[in-house]
Amino acid sequence: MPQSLLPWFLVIQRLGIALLTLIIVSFAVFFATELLPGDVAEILLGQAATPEAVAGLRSAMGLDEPAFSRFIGWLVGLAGGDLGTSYVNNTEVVDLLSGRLSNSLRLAGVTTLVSVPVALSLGIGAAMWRGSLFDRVVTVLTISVISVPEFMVATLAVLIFAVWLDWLPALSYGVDTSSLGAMLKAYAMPVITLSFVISAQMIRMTRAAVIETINTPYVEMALLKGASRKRMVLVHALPNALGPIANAVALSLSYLVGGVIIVETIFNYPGVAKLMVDAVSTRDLPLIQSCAMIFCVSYLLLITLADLIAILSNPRLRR
Amino acid sequence: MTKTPTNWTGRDDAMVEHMIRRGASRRDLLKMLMSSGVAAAAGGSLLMRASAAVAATPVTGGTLRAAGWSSSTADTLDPAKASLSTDYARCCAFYNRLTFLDEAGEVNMELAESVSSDDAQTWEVKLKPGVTFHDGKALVAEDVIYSLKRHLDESVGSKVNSIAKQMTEISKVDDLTVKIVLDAPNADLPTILALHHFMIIAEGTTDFSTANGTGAFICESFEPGVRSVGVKNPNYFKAEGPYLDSFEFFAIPDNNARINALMSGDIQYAASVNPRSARLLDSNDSVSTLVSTSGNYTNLNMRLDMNPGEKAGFVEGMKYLMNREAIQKSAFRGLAEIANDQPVSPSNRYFNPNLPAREFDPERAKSLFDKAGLLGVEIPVVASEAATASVDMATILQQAGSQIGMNLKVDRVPSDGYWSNYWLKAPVHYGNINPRPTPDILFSLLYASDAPWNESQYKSEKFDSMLVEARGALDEERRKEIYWDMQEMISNEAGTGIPVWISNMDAFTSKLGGLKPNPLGGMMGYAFAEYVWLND
Amino acid sequence: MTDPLVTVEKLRIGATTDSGRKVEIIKGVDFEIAPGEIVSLIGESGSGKTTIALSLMGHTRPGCEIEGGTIRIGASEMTALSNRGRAALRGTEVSYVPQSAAAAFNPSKRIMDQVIEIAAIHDLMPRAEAEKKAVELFRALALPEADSIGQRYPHQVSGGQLQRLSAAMALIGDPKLVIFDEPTTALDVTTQIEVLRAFKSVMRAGGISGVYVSHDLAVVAQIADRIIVLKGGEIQEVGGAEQILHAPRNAYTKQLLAAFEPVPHQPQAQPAQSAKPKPVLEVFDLCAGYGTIRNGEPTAKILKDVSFKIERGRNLGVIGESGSGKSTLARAVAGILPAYRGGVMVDGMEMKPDLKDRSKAELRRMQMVFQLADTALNPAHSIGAILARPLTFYEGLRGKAREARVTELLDMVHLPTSLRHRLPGELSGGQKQRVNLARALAASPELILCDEITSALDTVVAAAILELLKELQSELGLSYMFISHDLSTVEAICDDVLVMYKGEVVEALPAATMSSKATHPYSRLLISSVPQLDTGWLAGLEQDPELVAQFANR
Amino acid sequence: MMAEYQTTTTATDPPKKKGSGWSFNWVGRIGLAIMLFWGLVALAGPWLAPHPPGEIVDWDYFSPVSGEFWLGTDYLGRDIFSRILMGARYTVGIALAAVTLACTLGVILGMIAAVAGGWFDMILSRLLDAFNGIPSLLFGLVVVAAVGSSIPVLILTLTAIYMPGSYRFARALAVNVNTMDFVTVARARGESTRYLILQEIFPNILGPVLADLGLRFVFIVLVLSGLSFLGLGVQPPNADWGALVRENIEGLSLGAPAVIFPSIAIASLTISVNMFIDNLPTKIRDRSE
Repeated sequence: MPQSLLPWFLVIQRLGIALLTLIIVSFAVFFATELLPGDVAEILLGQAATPEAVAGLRSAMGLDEPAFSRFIGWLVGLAGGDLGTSYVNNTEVVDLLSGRLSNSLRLAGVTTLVSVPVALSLGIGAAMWRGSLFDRVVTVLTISVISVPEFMVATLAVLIFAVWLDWLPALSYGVDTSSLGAMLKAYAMPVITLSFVISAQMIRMTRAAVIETINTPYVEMALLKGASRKRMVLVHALPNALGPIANAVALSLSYLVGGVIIVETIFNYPGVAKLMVDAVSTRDLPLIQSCAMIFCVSYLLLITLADLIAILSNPRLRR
Repeated sequence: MTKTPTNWTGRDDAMVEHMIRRGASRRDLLKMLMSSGVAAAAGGSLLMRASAAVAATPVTGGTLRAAGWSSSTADTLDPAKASLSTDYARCCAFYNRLTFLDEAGEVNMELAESVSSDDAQTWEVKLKPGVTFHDGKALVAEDVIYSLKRHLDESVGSKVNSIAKQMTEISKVDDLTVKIVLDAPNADLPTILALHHFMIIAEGTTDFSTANGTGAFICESFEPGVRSVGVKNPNYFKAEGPYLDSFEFFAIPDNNARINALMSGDIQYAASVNPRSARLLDSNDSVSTLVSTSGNYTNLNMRLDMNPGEKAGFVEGMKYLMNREAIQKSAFRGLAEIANDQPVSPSNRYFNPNLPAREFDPERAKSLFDKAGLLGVEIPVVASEAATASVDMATILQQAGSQIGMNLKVDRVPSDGYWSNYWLKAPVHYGNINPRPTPDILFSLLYASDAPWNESQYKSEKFDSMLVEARGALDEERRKEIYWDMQEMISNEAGTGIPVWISNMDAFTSKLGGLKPNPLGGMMGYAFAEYVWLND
Repeated sequence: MTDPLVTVEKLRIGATTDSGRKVEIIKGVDFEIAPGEIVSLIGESGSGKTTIALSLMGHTRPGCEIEGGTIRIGASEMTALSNRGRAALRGTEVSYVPQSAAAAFNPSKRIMDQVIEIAAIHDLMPRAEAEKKAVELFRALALPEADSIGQRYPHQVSGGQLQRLSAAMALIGDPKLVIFDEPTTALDVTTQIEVLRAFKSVMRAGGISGVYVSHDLAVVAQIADRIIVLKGGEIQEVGGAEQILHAPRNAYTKQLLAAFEPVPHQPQAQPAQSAKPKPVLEVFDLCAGYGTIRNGEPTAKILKDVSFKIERGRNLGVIGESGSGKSTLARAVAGILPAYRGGVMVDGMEMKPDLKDRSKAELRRMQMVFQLADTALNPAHSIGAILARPLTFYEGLRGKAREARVTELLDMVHLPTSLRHRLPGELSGGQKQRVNLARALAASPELILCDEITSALDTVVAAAILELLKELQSELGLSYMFISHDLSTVEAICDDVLVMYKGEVVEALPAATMSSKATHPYSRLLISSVPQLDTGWLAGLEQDPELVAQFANR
Repeated sequence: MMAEYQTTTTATDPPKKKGSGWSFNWVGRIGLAIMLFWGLVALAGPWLAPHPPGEIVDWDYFSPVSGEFWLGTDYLGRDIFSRILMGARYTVGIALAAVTLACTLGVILGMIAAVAGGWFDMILSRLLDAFNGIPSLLFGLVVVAAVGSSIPVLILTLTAIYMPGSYRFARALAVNVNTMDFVTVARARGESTRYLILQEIFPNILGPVLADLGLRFVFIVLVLSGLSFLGLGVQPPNADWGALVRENIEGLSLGAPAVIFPSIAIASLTISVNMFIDNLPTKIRDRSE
């Protein structure tokens, strides 16, 4: 194969694997949903689900077709960029999803902007002064922070900052976000809570990755050139630890799209995680599938991005 | 899964319809409806701490943000499909009914000027003139006809389809007069028209992404599962109200978060809060609460056709093993009233006061279980968050059982799919029944041999015949007597243990004025938005 | 006499072991270095030579600490300075050329940035000026494409060039003293010459003092004015290069020199059997390579049609420089890297290319010993367990019998039985390599493939291992296929030699006459590049530049 | 360069005393002590608890610390001290079992994938990636619906949720070790994949795997309570610690000990496990460093 085509081949291979993963996930989600008791009509009717009522609602919703063929139809539609129509409220899934997704992404974005720099600097700092008091404190703190259940952190944050101190709003959605200050206020608490949750892993992995590179001869060489500790770590160790750090960051961030259900519930923030929960509880297959696809795509995207960063940070792989 | 809290869904609509056909009086029906909610005069079942609620001068202006407890992508602006509290609250803000029930349970006219009939079969609805929809269109007979006829169309998926079916003819007399012909005389049509599902929409409306109603608020935005925002309708046809400039409604499912949002001032109204939070709310001067007890209950169902329910003594033993006081005081923190294992609540006129609640008597239970040979046998008790407080009730029961060597095993299952998977099916499980207006509906729905929701598979020919007799009995005293006997039969024979009636508590800012209780449920029968105001 | 540039007095350096015990690794060392003088520290591993060299920069490896004595460089006393003060001297007063430039260059930064980093750290000169100076140094160090080489990344230049670049890196700050830490050990011999020459000329031109750390007396002889012989953290002997080489006074120095004298190999007496025995190993037309296989051929073809024979009891040496394919040959023969064409016959029996398809009995006959004793022994297993495994695996030995055989094996390689319970990490390099050998012997093989097994060892230790190999051969009738880049090692043990270049055998000839009879130009270049124990060797060496250009990996 | 240094120290060392590498520092010892303490509580909980976990001992709720109720009472008026003692059994037991299973399975599969490579590696990696794509809520619900709920099912569910991560981690480590010469030696000897994995690779990835296990343990302790609210696992009247925090969260506003002490219990367990693992004897930890 000509050298110049190799990167493209790799990209296509990547995409192919991603597509395959998506299809597997889609089928897995479909069968999992089928395993759950009840369908949309039964669930919507709840206690009132008599056979006649269910049959009536089913035909009204157009669910007479077998589930599998509906699913295949949805897949075919997806190939054409159509996410389908929600069974429950007969709205285009795209319309339901777009607002929620942008909410989720905004929250994820702000959280990323806050937590990644903090986590990386703590991790790097701990590695730089390995064994020092700072290192020990950071290590114990990271474990303590993830030991506290997320809902407790969130509730405590609301209690302190919203109820007692009255500094921040208890809810994050629908409050005034016109100015930058107001927006920071609105997002402060969910962002703090989420940062607590995702930072620990990033801090630990960053610390380990940097320590590993600090032990390399080229970092010792920098020391022997008279470089300061800071320079050794930031200029020499860090660029070479970027790959594993990016990987850890990607894994942590992938949580921000689909895993934030508790934060969405407590701060009443309409994101995709809550949408997914709604969809599962109403057995709204097109919506479940679409959400699952979004989680999966974002996961794959982040992982790929991490790979890309690893490749870009390493000239040997960059060619 | 949140079950539909409406009182008027599915099968029992058919019961109401049935009863109406038999010609129950308008007054009877009203009583039935009232019994499901809060009767202002019903002794002791209503607590009101809203200081500003009575005799205050309304203040205009301000925005009310209110939070319910559940919402999902299934949220709708189509009144025919409304099923969650959130839907009712929203629809009440944007639409109007022909009639409505006030706090005393009396039928008042809303969009209708009058609803009248000579024979209770052919009705004439006269509409108020000068009422306009939000888009400026005037309200005319066609709109009412369209709104009512929708319920007959099965593809709409109306929740009151079976009730609406009795309307055999809905026709225009003139621009402001509609003729409704029933298949049989029914004096209660005005009360039926007060149901939330019979909101009036503009003729030809098929798109419910926004609301075009006559209501006090104009729909500014609606996102299913997120929120709805309404702004004051300047052309509202009522002389009074709305007082608020705008009204925003959404759900905060987490109880703690709901209360915190209220206390931090982010919302002004938190519906249906946990009794456990009462202590916290009491200590806060800026917050008030409204407590009401209705016919809602969570009950232990022991199927009489399955082991162990089929063994003599088990059901009775379990009823003695239920520590009602502990359930009332611990699980509900006092916001409940002790019940006596039958479904007719004390606020109902047919309630049998001579039937005492069973005392907690573990020794008696023990001897009954011993006789049934069930001591030490592991018996799973299925509970779920889906049935309010059932897990706590099961735990209390399990604990009492362990004291007497009864091996009850609590089996907590997911809320998701509970009603289709476990309810009515497991040998011993919990259910939750929403208030129904009459004993007839309750009995037909839950205890007749052919009842669709015969939770314990109670079969008694005597009971069935009494049910038929009571339905036909015109003599009120005779009817009461029969219902009293039937309550006693259920209490003693059926496999349903009903320990307490559950109260509802709403919390709101003390600045809120104009709030009154309503028989149709919390939040003033969901219609509070147009009546309340915010004091400075 | 001028004042010395460097004065080291009573230097003591201690180390803390993993278990928390303190040991002294440098036990009171005194020496001086005059301006412009190059002093060599020589000794085997563990002698403390690198530790002393690093201490001159005020640096000790983690766990080590300067405990006493003084180090004075020019006007400053290193031992009395703060960390910041030491850092200020590094690169400007004293600088460092590491053993492996490949590892000491940051892989993610351009070479130029790293070379002029000292100027940036100490704010010596503007960037443009520093780059200009670097290019001048590149020229002085005879680097090709001096103007553009700085723009490349470390992986884009060869090892020899990197080593010279690291010298440029050390010299950019005009230091008074440069420390060379085994700078040519990792290089091929043909490359080494060029690098040594470059170092020498730059140092002489700048009148810079140097400390040259090495274990190789022949290399040191070419560059050092004075030699300090170290052992166990103590100075054994100090003297001029000529004196140390030709009139050593210390017993240890003599031992070191003796290890350099090649002991000529005595071929095994051929058993006088009537029927000529089949060769123990016969390889014909062997082709092997890496990468995805298309049309039966891998994308990267390494070995090209290699054929040879090893008669029973005889040893074959395979020499060649890095990239010649000699290690690949061993792997292909062992079946670790299945050959895609050609064949391997052991004792006349054809072997399957992939070792997965070979039977236990076939595998047993041929064992392989790897270059790096450290990575070839599982750090988690005790020596006893490592040796016992092949016994159980091939012969099903258990319990007492196995135990006895393990003891026997340890004895064979002259290791104490008590070592059985140790972990590999607790052994010295030579001991590990002996364990490695013993493990191969445990299979009772007929042929052992030795892949550079002495390259990572000190001269004295390596010589002992070679002795051991010979001894085992005469006891057990083994044959060796001996892969090495070191000609003297091959001469010491082999009967025949294959010279490999770029995956092909360029010449096959008897080891004894290798130096005199080699005809292929590459063989001649290789042979002439081996340093001699003669201070004038490098200066007097004349190589055909065309030949060098054609074959050397510079 | 590093190699030379290492031999420098080892060669001059007199032979170390046997077992000296097994000692570990005081931080690790404290961690171990706390772990052992909770382990004992888990075993002896039923005998130590002054009240049955489901007994309502007080009509009041969220009551403060008192002589009668050492750690106060919960939202139903049950004794928190007893509930924590009883909960130890579930939290410690289930989390340990699940984390052990998840890591064992993940590590074994990861090592097999690393050694076998090729299509096996590719397919397994893709499948587990895809499995990661299924939201755990959906998965949990499906499990309850399909096989019902019991402690073993709960453990297996947690295992399934946490196994892919462990697999990914172990595979990356094993790929590195797999290229080491000693593995090649064993392979050249003709050893089976099983031997390669268990004897050659596993001991050398044990250190990082244990560190990973510590973090995973924390997550499992927390997720446990979430699953039990799905109806999966610990059944009332018992509750794991996470569930204790969750069901009493309303007491947070009142500063109720019912929510604070279970949190402390969780933190002490998870921190001690990590303290122990981070300070394991160097012999185990350094093998792979």
